[in-house]
Amino acid sequence: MVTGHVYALTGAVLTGLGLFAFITLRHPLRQLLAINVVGAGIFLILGGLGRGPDATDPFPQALVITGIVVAVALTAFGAAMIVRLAEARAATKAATRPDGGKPGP
Amino acid sequence: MSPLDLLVAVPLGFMLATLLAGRAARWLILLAVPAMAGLAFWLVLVSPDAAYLIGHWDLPLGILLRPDGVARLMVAATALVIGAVGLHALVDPPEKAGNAAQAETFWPLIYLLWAGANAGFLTTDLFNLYVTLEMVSLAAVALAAMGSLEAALRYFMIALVGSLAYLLGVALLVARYNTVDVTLLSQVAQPDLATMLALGLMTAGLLIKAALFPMHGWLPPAHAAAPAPASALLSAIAVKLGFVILLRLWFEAFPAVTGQPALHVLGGAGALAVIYGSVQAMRQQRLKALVAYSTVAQVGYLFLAFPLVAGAPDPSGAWAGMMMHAVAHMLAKASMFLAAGLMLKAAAGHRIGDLGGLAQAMPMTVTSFGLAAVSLMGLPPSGGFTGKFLLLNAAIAQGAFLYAGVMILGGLLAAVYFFRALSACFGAGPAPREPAIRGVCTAAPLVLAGLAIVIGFAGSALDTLSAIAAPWAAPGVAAP
Amino acid sequence: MSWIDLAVLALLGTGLAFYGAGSLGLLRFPDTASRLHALTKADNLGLGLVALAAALHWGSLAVAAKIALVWLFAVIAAGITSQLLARQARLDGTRSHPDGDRP
Amino acid sequence: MTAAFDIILCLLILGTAGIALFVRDALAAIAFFIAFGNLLGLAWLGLDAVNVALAEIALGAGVTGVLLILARARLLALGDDATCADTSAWLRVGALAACGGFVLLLAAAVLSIPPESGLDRAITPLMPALGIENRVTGVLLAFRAYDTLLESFVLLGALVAVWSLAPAGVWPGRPADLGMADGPMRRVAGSFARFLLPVALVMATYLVWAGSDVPGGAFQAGTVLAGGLIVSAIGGAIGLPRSDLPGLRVALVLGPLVFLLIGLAGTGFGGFLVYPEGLAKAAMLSIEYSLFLSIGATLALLVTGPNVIGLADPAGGTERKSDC
Repeated sequence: MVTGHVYALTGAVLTGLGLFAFITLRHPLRQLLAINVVGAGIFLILGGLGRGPDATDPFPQALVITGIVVAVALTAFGAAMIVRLAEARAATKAATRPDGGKPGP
Repeated sequence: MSPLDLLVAVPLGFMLATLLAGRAARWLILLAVPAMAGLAFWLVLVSPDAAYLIGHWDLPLGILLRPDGVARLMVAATALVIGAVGLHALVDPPEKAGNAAQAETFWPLIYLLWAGANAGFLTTDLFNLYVTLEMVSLAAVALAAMGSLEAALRYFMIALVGSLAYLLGVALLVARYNTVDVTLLSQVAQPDLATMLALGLMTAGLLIKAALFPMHGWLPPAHAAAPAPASALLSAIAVKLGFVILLRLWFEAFPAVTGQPALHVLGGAGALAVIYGSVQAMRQQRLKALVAYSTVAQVGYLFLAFPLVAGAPDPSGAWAGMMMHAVAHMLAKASMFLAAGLMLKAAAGHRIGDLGGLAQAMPMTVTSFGLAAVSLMGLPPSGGFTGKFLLLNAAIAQGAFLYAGVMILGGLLAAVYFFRALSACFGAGPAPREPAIRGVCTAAPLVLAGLAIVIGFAGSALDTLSAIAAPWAAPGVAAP
Repeated sequence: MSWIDLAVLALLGTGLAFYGAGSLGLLRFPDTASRLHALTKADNLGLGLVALAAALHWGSLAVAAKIALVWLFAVIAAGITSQLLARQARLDGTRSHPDGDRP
Repeated sequence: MTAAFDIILCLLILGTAGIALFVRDALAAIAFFIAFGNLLGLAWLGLDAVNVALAEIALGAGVTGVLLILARARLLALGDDATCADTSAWLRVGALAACGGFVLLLAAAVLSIPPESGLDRAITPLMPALGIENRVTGVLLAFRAYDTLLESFVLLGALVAVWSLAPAGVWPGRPADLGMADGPMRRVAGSFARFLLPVALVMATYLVWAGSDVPGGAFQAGTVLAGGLIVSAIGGAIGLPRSDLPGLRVALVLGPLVFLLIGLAGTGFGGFLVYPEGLAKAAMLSIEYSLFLSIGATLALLVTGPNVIGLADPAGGTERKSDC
């Protein structure tokens, strides 16, 4: 088997693993992690299949770098939303407490 | 100088300017609207051979920008919608009361959406489309989050999965063909496993973004909860980019790969979406949820048109109908969300039953809602009518009576649910809370709704426009 | 096989042995402090030996200087993080082993 | 020998990914995710794609890892430990069957495509005109500069989107303090940061410069800068700026702005993003240096997250705690 195929197949399995985790995990932070694994798998397919006998195609490499940057940007936004949602829920819960949600001394 | 790059560069420039301008950022829309309107007008009139390679790098490396009929129509409609929504938001701030972060970030986000949508409509490069798709999704989710964080997070997750499915398809195509350009792929595409899987994955991902039944689940909560200007942009524009990329894939890049059965799967899902969305819209108690479910139904027509375009001996009619429907929906739905936002500000509550008395208190806004509804129902004279009429013609000519029946039924159901909302406005009710709303706010939805009606009279002009460099007109790529 | 190759092999082998010892300590030692003790000492030495092997293998002074920099930064980072970890463990007051020092 | 290396590496990647996805404790999951990212970096080295390896380790493992750790810590402070709850067995079986089938289909498709560096042939003859050697940089900043331009706006847009989440009353203040609470720890981290930040700056500058000819580039360098900034913020060596600080806004906007302006200036030489002959390298370096500064600042703030109401004040007070 060619080197490129080894990595591309690893990427394919990673994609499936990540997808399975995305479906079966309930916590959004874990789902975000799963999505990152899927993304890494896709990038590995792209890179593995661009691996020639003596060089790796720079074109898919550049696409992967662009993809990684976009993935990080979206992960940051997703993580911020998850935390903000948890905070908003905690604040609502605190506000509905009998003491009116005043922070303790 | 070319409108093709300026239509992307100018909104990006405005995005940077809003970030530098701080609190004065919102006033920049007064500059952006005429600039973008002028550029969109230029694009509509530009010669078809204005297509060019960015940086003059040849395919398959470079990226081709192309002013075809679809791009012209969608860019122009986008300019109208964002222009109107932007002016509306200038006068009637979109943020939750007192939220300075939302007040300031709304502006860079709509310019990001604007640039991303234009870039997506103009490019023929599938990877470039991935980046634009993410620009639009990012802005759309952030705008949706201004209403409901919960709905936005759900939208975000599902949109990410859609993006990755699309990206995986692009990855397979890069590896298989060493190109991601639609025009090149159309010449080399083979119906083999990798190509079919890639097309399937990309289609599935884009259908999530376009919210076609049964992948629509994220749309109603996100669109119903967002602030009115954000809902208008989401329903009018964010959903359409997925649709346009699907047009590029199914009719341009891979007509040799897609078969009649696959087209009928899309058409069938579209037909189900029309029925399901309409029935759900009828059952909604809250006004914005009704309008959001109407989007689910209206997206259905766009995909119902796929087999009709592919099956027609002369696809120009069905193609024009589909594009007319897309443009009319953009204008009418944006108008309707803006009008609904104004009505809900004045009404006692968010339910349809709370709308009583609004027809007297804010006649212009209720008129806008009514006019938009006329186009969405497909009553003559309106853009919605012309679009549906052309599609209905194509369906009957092909003997596709099932699709024809669904279209007629969808129109009837739309009439039922929109009349329910409108008649509530004419009913008696408690005195509206704040009847005084400033002029621009009333005018924006009225102008959009008026345009949705007026394009019904401009049928032949839009027909010609939609046919420019259309895939079925290209030599050798006739859709049988 | 030249003397240099033999030296590289020997250095690599010793370095990996230290790594193995460090990892074993991480797994088997009872509390944070002793685990850090195993990790920082054994792994830094292991890394140094492996880096030396790599520098010898390339046989270029420029490359050797870069490898030395890598090693230096790794050692500094390891020292800082282990200090932070130890402090945090002390603050948490978690002593999983009765022999560990009392807070 | 190398085939064995590839296969062992791939098995390690799959193993760490499996643990990262399915281990119960969230912190362990993230730790394994970071290990997974570093192994992926090795895989990219195995594929002779050093540029990607740098980006994957810096961004995919480093920044994403820090982001996830911070998010998990903030959730934990709110009483959410982010463990994976059990889902119904039927869902698992169904998902397993679906994903298994999907992997088989995907693997078959992957195997039907012979790995080849097809576009290398098209790229190599174009490189002399650019005056640089690194072909990946050539693709990113010349042939596909338009993608990269839009991508830089995605990154900036993500920060704007994160800002938009700030609750009423705390914006545009300082973002959440990253500094360590404990005094001695803060001092240790702070002294490390004061040593690290200048080193990071030098290294990042070098990475941009080197990126023209050998692996490196603005995104990798920007991440190094962001790393230095984040460590400094954790150690209290630098304070995080208010979101409306004009200087900060300029730093964030600079890279995309210079990129856009050079692109538009290209219309004078024949079209958008056309670099004038002989000045291609200068144009690309100008873009990369300004982009690297903006990426560094943007990533650091992305990791920090939106302005939040201090955790000690969950009911939503107007004044958040100042950072020590």
